[in-house]
Amino acid sequence: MRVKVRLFARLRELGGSGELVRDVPDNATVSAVWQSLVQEFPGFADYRPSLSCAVNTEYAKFTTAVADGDEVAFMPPVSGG
Amino acid sequence: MRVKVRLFARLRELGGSGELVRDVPDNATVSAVWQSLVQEFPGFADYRPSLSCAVNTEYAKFTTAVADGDEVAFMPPVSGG
Amino acid sequence: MNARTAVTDSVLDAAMLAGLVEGPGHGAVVTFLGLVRDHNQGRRVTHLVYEAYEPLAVKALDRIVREAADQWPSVRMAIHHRTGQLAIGEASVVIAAASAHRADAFASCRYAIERIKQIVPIWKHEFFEGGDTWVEGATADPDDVRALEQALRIACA
Amino acid sequence: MNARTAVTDSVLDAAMLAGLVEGPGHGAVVTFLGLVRDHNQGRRVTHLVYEAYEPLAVKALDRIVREAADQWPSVRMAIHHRTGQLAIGEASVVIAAASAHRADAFASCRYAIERIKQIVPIWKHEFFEGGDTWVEGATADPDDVRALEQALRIACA
Repeated sequence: MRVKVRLFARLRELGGSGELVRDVPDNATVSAVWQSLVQEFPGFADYRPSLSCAVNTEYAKFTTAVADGDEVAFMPPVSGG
Repeated sequence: MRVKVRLFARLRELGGSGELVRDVPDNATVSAVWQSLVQEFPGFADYRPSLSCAVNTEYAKFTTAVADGDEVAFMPPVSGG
Repeated sequence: MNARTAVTDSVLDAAMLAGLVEGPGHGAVVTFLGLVRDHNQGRRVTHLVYEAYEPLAVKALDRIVREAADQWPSVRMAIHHRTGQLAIGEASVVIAAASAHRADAFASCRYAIERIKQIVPIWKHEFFEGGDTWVEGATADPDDVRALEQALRIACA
Repeated sequence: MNARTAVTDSVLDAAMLAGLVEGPGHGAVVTFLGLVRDHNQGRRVTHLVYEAYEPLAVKALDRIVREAADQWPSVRMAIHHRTGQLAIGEASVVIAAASAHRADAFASCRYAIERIKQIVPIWKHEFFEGGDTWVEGATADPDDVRALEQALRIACA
């Protein structure tokens, strides 16, 4: 199945784009999507402890399952305000 | 000697005017000015415990001496804001 | 009317006051507006009239600005207080406090409104359905250290 | 742009936000503006660029407005956050909180800015003399009860 990946801030720069489309195994979790990105972009690994994630513009957990067509977002620590 | 008396809010209403001119003895204090007003306007007496006073637009004490031409203000509890 | 402190019968302008205090080193501006409420102590308020001893009121506002700067050196503050007749929803007082960091802007702004209610010679005449009353709050005494400390406690709490 | 919450690349307007929340029963409106400072951690800042995950950021702002209403039932709040490039002195965020009494307006406004820094997916890219850096603050987790309690402690302190 295929998911849209959204990346922000420094992660967006490391990944070269704010929107990627990636094929992932059926029944993949957010965590599996992230692991595949870490393989692709080694600089991502450091972010795991401080990372937030969302599925379809709602905050999610790394154990959340993703479905075909989902938008999966990975967010470094926020700094609004 | 002669002083200008300024009254505010409920005191102004009880005194019938916001500005009075009164003759007071030489070397009178703010307290003496007040006492003469209490004789004139019995409704003033209740205000003594909660009253503030000023001489020439600076906060003063009731023991402050007044001089000819001074502006002596008597102020009920404030309620700005 | 671009003095940092003023007592005025004109409509108050919070944005203008914020502009007076903002500087390039400031990361935060907190403003407080006191508005005329349509009710008070169970009465339906129709309007208010504020009366001031204007020269002393301006000096008292200046004093509050100085006290705030002593307590929070990075803070720049402006305060305007309205007089005359005010309708429901109109602003009776505006405070703007700018500082490098937000904690000081919040604390000093809160401090200022507490002090205004303690020491500024301004009186509120409340008109409600069926009557009117002079509101009498605090006995003004700028040198009352306990009042100042109470305002600081509320501000920094 | 008269929604109570928004993420926008337009200039922010505190007076408009105050107008959105004021009502006849409100005696106090507190606004907070976050401004771009000309320095940060010893560096001379030239400008900032804010990036947002906009749909989730708006939901997070809505959540903060709900949390504030839960905590302070008389409070009505609006929050707008800016995105894109901002010059020194421009506002990155504006919060307006109206309530019957001033304590709630101050507390809820302070609470909101703390929560914004905790859970809203917006990122600050700081450009300074000699370089640039992405500021990384808090790991966003709206369900982190300790973070919420910390914001409440700061607000009501």
